[in-house]
Amino acid sequence: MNAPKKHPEIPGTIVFDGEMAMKGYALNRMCYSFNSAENREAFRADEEAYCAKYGLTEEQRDAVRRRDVLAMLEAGGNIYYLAKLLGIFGLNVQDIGAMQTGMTVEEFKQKLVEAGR
Amino acid sequence: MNAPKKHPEIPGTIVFDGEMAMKGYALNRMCYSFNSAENREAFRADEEAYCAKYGLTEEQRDAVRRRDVLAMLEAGGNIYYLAKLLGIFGLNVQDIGAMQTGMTVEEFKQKLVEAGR
Amino acid sequence: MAKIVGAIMTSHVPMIGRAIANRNLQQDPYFKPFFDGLHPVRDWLARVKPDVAVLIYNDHGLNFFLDNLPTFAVGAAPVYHNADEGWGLPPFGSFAGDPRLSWHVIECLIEDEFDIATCQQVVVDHAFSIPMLLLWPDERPVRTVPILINTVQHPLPSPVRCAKFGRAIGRALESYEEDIRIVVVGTGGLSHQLEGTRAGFINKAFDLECIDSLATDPSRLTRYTSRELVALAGAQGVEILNWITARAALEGAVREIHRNYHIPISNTAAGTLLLEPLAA
Amino acid sequence: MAKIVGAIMTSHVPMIGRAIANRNLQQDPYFKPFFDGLHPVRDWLARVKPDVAVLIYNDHGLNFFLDNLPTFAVGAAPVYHNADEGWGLPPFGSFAGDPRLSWHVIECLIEDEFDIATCQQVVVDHAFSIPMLLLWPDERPVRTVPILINTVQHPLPSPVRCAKFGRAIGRALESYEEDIRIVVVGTGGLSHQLEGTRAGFINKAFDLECIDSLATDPSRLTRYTSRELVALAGAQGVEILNWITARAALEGAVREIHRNYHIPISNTAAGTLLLEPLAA
Ligand SMILES: [Fe+3]
Ligand SMILES: [Fe+3]
Repeated sequence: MNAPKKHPEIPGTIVFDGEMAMKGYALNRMCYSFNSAENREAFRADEEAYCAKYGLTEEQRDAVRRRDVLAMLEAGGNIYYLAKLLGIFGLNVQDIGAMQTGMTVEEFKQKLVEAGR
Repeated sequence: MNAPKKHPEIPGTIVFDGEMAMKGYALNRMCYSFNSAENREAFRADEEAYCAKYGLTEEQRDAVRRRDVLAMLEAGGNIYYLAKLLGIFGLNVQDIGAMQTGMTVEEFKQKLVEAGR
Repeated sequence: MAKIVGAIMTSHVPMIGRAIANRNLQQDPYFKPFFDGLHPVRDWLARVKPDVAVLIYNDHGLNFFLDNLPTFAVGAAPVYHNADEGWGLPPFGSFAGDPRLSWHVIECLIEDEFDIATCQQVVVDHAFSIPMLLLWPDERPVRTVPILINTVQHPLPSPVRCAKFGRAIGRALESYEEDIRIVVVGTGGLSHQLEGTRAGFINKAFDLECIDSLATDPSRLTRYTSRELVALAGAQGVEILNWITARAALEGAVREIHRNYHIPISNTAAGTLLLEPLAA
Repeated sequence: MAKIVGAIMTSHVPMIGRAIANRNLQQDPYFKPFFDGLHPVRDWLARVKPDVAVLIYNDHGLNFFLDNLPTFAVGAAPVYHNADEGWGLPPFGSFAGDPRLSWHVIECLIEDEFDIATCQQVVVDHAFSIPMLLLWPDERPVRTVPILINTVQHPLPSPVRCAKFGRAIGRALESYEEDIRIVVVGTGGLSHQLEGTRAGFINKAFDLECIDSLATDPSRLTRYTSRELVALAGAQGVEILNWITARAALEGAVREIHRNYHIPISNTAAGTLLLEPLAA
């Protein structure tokens, strides 16, 4: 084979490829640690210290501080790992669906019901 | 392909395949922990407790107690992981070569020099 | 010799866990259309009584991290524990393994030039536990072999590669010497996307095309690249790779026993498909 | 475009580390025949000045455990640290990565249907650090990409599969858009065996056959199975898989620049081979 082609953009979608992985490693590594309840507790107890321990970039820390999912993704966060962090914030996949699309949660749920019609 | 053939025996050699891996997991997991100096220290401080913590089988514990490399291999130990345990006992690959072949270390070294002639 | 009795494909949406923990919810209008689709599958299982389930699924960041993320992995443990994934789903206990069968599969796959990772310990996530509980709600009568496919980190394996992998899994299982009955289970999908401004994306037409293709002509799905699957099925809809792989484990013509499709469970189009080899 | 300037194969026996830490030992009659064989290689490196070294080697139970042991893995970290392996070799510091090149290689290999694990963090062991220090004793002028092959847990990949993998690595490197010069380094071997009553096994005739084959007709080595390599080269001599893979990265005819062979270093027959593509 030859050099992989540049892939076409997919609207509204950041594909988590090598480019994003390079950017996001520190953030994703922190989020992976949240499989452990003890680590989730440590994050809750001192969020800034926990982020510092994992060496988050300023962009990543800022996105986390602002609970801004789209900014976390831009900063290289992978949704599978981010889901664990977002769980700490009490946000499930429908909450973050609404946040990212600028809807209320009820509107977002309704949109999904309508997709089935 | 069809069912993998039974492999011919290789004299004096235990091939570390699935069969051995199933047998040796606890022992190998313990040995893998010895990449950490702290864990090596804990083993030195209380060998029995450390082996118990990793759930070694009686056959494995006995082989470890007796510093019997061939018995460790029979019990499913993999040499790459065992090397870390044997290092704690102050044994390098030439020492264990001698032990396994029933030679003195000098004889074992001499045998290797002669292999080059 | 071992025999593959069928392939089941089903979704593994975490929200289903709620209706597993609280069975009353299965009669709730939100969950009922999905759970009703499982009864014919459970009836079939009660009839064919498989000894082993081979689960083809993707880990969601519980067992694997990006420091060592395999494209394909095969579990070879005596038991698999389900664990806390960090966002609130309670673990559903443990599942018996079949390490001897696992090692047989591993031997065959390496011989067939699949560069799998071998995993003598695997913590299984909801993509394994939820389908197990959907298929066997009351008991755990089967031993299991987990086979994991990377859907987390691009580049993902292509549909073509997954189909080849599935066929090799099928050959491996069929060459096992013990007289056991094996069901292959592909989990995940159908269309959904959790992240980005396209979150909530669903593609009913494509999902129905997928189900039809897998039932009648699976080669139609291998025209796509994995990137195209992301575009068509959503970022997580790419879990259809697990369905493609499981389907490919069946050789020759198949009989469709049952299908079900319902939108939505949580953010996801939920589907179930049961196929039986015609020769069976 | 990137260019592969050559392939170097060399042993990675831990005992060599002693003569790296204490250079006086390199004049000792025990070490001298091996170290003398490195001077022509260092001269060549000083002349061709590669920018990147791709190291093809096997982990010895430092970075990987049996819970997730990849057949083939590719590192994609900005830096690789050498670490304590438990039996006394002092670590040799850190080595710069080239994550952009790593990801290019990963993209190409997955597209070519190699089911690699991707590793955004790798602790490198003596099989990486010792060859690096042998080739560049005084400075670290190259960026690195580690590529790992399982030689720990059978079934191992076959020589045929490794040769295909090596050729795919070569194609991937040659398709990289940056104008860089790349040297491929295969480490390990030659014949040796640490465990069992056959410990201390050496097979000079087979080692010389391997060196000849790699220099003149590498396809001869792909007749063997990995089990046969264990029988012929010893349980650890199977590290010749790394040499086979590195050699296969070179396309077409090659020129032999240098070879060296000496028994023993510790329990091992130590060898070095430097090949240059004729087209270069
Ligand atoms: Fe999923
Ligand atoms: Fe080695």
